[in-house]
Amino acid sequence: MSATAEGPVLDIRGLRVTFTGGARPVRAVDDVSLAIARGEVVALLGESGSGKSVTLRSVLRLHPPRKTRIEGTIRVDGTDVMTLEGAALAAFRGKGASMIFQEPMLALDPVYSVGDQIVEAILRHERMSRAQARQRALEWFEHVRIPSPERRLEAYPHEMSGGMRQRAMIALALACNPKLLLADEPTTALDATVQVQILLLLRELQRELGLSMLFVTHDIGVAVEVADRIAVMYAGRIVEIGSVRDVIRTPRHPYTAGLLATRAHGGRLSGNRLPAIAGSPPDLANLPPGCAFAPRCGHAGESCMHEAPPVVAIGAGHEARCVLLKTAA
Amino acid sequence: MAALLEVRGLVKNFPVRTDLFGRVKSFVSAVDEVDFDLHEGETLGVVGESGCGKSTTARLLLHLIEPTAGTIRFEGRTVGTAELPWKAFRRQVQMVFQDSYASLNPRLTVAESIAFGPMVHGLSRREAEARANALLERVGLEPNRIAGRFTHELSGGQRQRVNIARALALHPRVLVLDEAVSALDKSVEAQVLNLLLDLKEEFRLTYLFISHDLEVVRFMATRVLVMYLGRVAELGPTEALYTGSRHPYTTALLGSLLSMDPDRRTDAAPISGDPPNPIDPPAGCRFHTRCASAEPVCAARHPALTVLGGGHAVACHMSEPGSGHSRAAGRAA
Amino acid sequence: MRAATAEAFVRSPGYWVTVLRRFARDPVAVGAAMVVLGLILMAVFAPWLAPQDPLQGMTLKRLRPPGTDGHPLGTDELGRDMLSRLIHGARISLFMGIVPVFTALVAGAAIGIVAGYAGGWTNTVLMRTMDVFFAFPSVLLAVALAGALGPGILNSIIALTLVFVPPIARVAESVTTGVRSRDYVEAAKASGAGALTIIRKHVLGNVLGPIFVYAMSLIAVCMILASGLSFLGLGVKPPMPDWGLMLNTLRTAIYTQPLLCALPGVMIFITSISFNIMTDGLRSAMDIKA
Amino acid sequence: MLAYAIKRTLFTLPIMLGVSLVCFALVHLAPGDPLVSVLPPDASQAIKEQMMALYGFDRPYHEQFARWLARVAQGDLGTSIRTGRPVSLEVGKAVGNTLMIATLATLIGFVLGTLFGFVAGYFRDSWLDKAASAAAVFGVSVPHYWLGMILVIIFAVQLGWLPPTGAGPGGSEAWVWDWVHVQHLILPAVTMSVIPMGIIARTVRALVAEILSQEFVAGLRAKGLSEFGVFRHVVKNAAPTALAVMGIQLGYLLGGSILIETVFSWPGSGLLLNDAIFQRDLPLLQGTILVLALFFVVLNLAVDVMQTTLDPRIQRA
Repeated sequence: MSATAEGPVLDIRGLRVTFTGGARPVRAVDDVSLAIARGEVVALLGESGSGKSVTLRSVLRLHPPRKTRIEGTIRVDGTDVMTLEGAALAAFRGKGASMIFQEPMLALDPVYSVGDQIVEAILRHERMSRAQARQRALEWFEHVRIPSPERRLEAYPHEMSGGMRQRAMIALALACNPKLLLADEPTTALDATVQVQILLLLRELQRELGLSMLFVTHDIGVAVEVADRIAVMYAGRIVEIGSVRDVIRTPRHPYTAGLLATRAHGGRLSGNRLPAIAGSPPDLANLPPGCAFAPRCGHAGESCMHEAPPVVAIGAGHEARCVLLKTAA
Repeated sequence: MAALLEVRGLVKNFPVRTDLFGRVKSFVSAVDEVDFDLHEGETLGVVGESGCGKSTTARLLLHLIEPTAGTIRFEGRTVGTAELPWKAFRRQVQMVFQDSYASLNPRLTVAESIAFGPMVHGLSRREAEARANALLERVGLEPNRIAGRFTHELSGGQRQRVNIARALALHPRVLVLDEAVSALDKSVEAQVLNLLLDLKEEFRLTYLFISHDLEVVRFMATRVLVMYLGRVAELGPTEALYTGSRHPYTTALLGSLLSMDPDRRTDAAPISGDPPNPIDPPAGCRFHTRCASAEPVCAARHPALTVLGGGHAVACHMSEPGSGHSRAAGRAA
Repeated sequence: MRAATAEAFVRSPGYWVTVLRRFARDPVAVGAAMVVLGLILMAVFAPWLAPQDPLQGMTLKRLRPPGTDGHPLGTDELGRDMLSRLIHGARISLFMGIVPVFTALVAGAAIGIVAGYAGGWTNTVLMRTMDVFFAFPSVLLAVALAGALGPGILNSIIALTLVFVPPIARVAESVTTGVRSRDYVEAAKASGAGALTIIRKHVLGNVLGPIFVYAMSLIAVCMILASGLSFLGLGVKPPMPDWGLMLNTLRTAIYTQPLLCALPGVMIFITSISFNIMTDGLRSAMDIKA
Repeated sequence: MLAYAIKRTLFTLPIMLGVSLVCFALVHLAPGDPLVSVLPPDASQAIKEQMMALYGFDRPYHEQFARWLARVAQGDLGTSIRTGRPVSLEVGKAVGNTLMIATLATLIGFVLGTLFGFVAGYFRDSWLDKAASAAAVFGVSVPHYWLGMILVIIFAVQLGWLPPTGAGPGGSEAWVWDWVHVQHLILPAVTMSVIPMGIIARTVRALVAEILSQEFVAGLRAKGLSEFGVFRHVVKNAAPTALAVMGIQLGYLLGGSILIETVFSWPGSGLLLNDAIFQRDLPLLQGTILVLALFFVVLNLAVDVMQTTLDPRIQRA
């Protein structure tokens, strides 16, 4: 039962998330397995509807239980998250693993000051006085380099700029020293010059604290900046996973390769066209029987339309889910 | 070369607070003294962060909001006067908005949305719908499957194609694209960018391409205009500007581009802090509060747009001879 | 040559068809709509449905309890058949509930849409005038106007219409202001269309629905208010059969025939709750999230 | 904050002026001679004219309005034609009585309404939601004057637990806070409370559902708050709006008390209004309506300022 020091901090196996609230059930995540070691950063890369945020939120079990069916196992530092209920689940959230959101403006309560919200989180998990908690909140504000931190603790979310709010959100998430940080597109809503600052801050804090991090993003550039490994998701499945270098330099899944090629990057002579991926992402409530990417794939053969593609190991820790690789191997 | 569109002294202030008697106490200086030309056949990229005034500029250009000051001339004729009334101007200049969903009337079918403009300008319903179908086909959508649908039934990429068709329905010469691909997924964005390039050639269009994405602008634009807090910071041919930026803000923006190379990760942020609030912006050069090279002169007065040659111009005291900045050339030539 | 396999033209169902389909899936709302329909039919066919003359009383058979021979719901204080009076009462009571709201809908929607689309000074003048009437609680305004004008159906309708114009105008103004700043209205402006064309083609279709539903939700309020005026003696004049007025005249019998004097109120209650449930159903059916 | 309150108050002045104008116009809207109820039908023309001059009815409208407004500003609402006593005195006493039942009714309505609203909003689409929503629909749909009669039939006529009408021995003049008198409050207040109950329940239900759908609720859960901890945040977010609705409802009940007070013969402003209408006591009618409407305007103002104070999201410009 006890967690070994060498075991992964996050261990997801066979995760399957189905939303049952609508007219038809929607399988947002299908058979996702992923492990993150101590001090490792894994980026979950994908477009809207790929299931990356759903996977991340499942770790804290944030989906409404009445409208969601979750199968598989999720372990955080040995704790089986799926079996946690009530008070035990609440005690795990924010302490075992905590989360930063895409839009801190929406993820912070608008009618409480930012300081109060951090103090509230600290008091929830630590035995200390209010004054001590406030002191710790202040220290975290300094740590994430918020100028005039004492005054900013009193501020309401809408009184801060976007970058400051995200720094405050990070302070809130780290205030109880979690082992695992879940980041849900934390820089997407920010301006370019601010995005860099937040990415550098996160990378620095991650190294300093030895954090494990699951970082969800749609931006390959962001993933390259923060991650040790990248997992590419498409239509609810991880289609390719490997070290950043392997995935960026030698992408093996046609979707990953297409996504990398499609980026408008560097100067191109005018008149050139981008190598675009045709078609649009599939409807999750109505997935094709075979490979979900097959209708958009330039290399798709007959078997791709009918058979679910197998996971093929390509190199050390580099895997992709594609029939083509199987025949090549 | 005479410019197709000349914008001079464009200003827009939005009142945010009024006193007891309804007098304006403070305002957002959204666009301040903006000048630029748009040449026939070019793509002028406009970049900048949130609050820099790029979207307001687009809306001012189409007179969707009333400018506080400024003139717009189209082919030498002043727009909004007897020379060129707004309605005639709007046949020539059309716009595609960022939010593909909000920019289509949810109660109209796709065909009705596209046919609306031509009918306003006197086409019969039949002619307008025929034009709508032809345009749908041209932007890569099957008229039979799409024309009779409502916007909520389409994907984001399809909706933005419909918006492009709608903008083209009046056969305009200029298209203002306000973050037109920003809300799309990368794989779909590439398709729409390619489509825009094709359409530009086919219909000999001129684009004003507004985006926060520097890579996309580099790909699309022939010239680039950089805005910061409502003002023009730098203007120049794309490659000259991307490889030899002269304004510290442009340099910082370009420095914020991510490398895409795991071995060359960014190790220092080019500038710190957030863009300031456009309510009561800093005096002098609006960038001086974040600029590493700022000197007293930068806070004292705002820099003039200095032409550097080769169509490159910059509004920075360091490039303005005789400005009093230690790095500026001593005397005006 | 064009591909012969070109698919047939697809036309999606319009907004209101979708709304009706969604409404039809809500059994409670459909039930309420059936009750409303039944009440309207009852009002239309009252002369054929009512077993007796609602105005003809028999002094010898006053205040008979429900279940009396020949009078299944008893008789009132003048010996008139209750069932017949309740059936006929639907006519005037529904009329008084619906007509003021519809009159107010026309006036209020016009004021609100003009104010909302025009903005600026037009908006300020129109809406500040509405605010003055808003400063009166609705019951007080209705009673004050009806009291000043004197009893009677027409006066009540005038008073109630005036009560409902400001709230409808305010809702119309706020939805119009919301629609006016939408990108698709901007796009229509950018295509060179004039204000009237934009209002007709882009604004009305998006604001009339919400305004109409809001007005529907006022019908129940108007019914209760109109009956209240009659109950106070400020509305319908005797001997017209009106549920509110019947409630008033039967009050004296509260100790002797409590069940009898509760009956007209039951009718008002059934009508207003049916309208409310129907409107709630319609509102959630219209709340289509893409 | 103070600046906002002052600004808001100044914006209210034109509304108050408009309200006064409407109240003034009401009298002239009334058909017939304003003195018909006090003068004998055979009064001579001379007496008629004398009385007209006494009440100022012989002057042009704008002058009458200006004079009336000047008097009102000094607290003089005129003299009741019927009783001959100052209108302000009559209205003041009656409004006090109405305030008693209206406040009680608002409190009952607020407690039940927020309870039902929270339950319904928290357990959306469950049977609890359906039950609580049904109670809310009942509240907004029931003709409350009829409900008053039903309650009288049950609790006064059938069971005999509570008095059916009036304000107790000695009427409102001899009011004391003892059971003999207080029991007269119960039925009118309970009857009156169904309207605010229904409206508050519906508002709170929508409010809670909306708050719970926001991202910050996920944020609160993500940092480990218990459901009760989340609930506290929901309450604080909902409070400004819920309290504002409650304040407005109190105003509606005060102004709309005429039906309830007629049913229960409660000696409040509504009953006074009823008397004024049927005895065509125009100064009294005018004065009562003016006081109630101005009270409503002031209440709205207070609610608005309170909401701005409570809600940090609203910019205090």
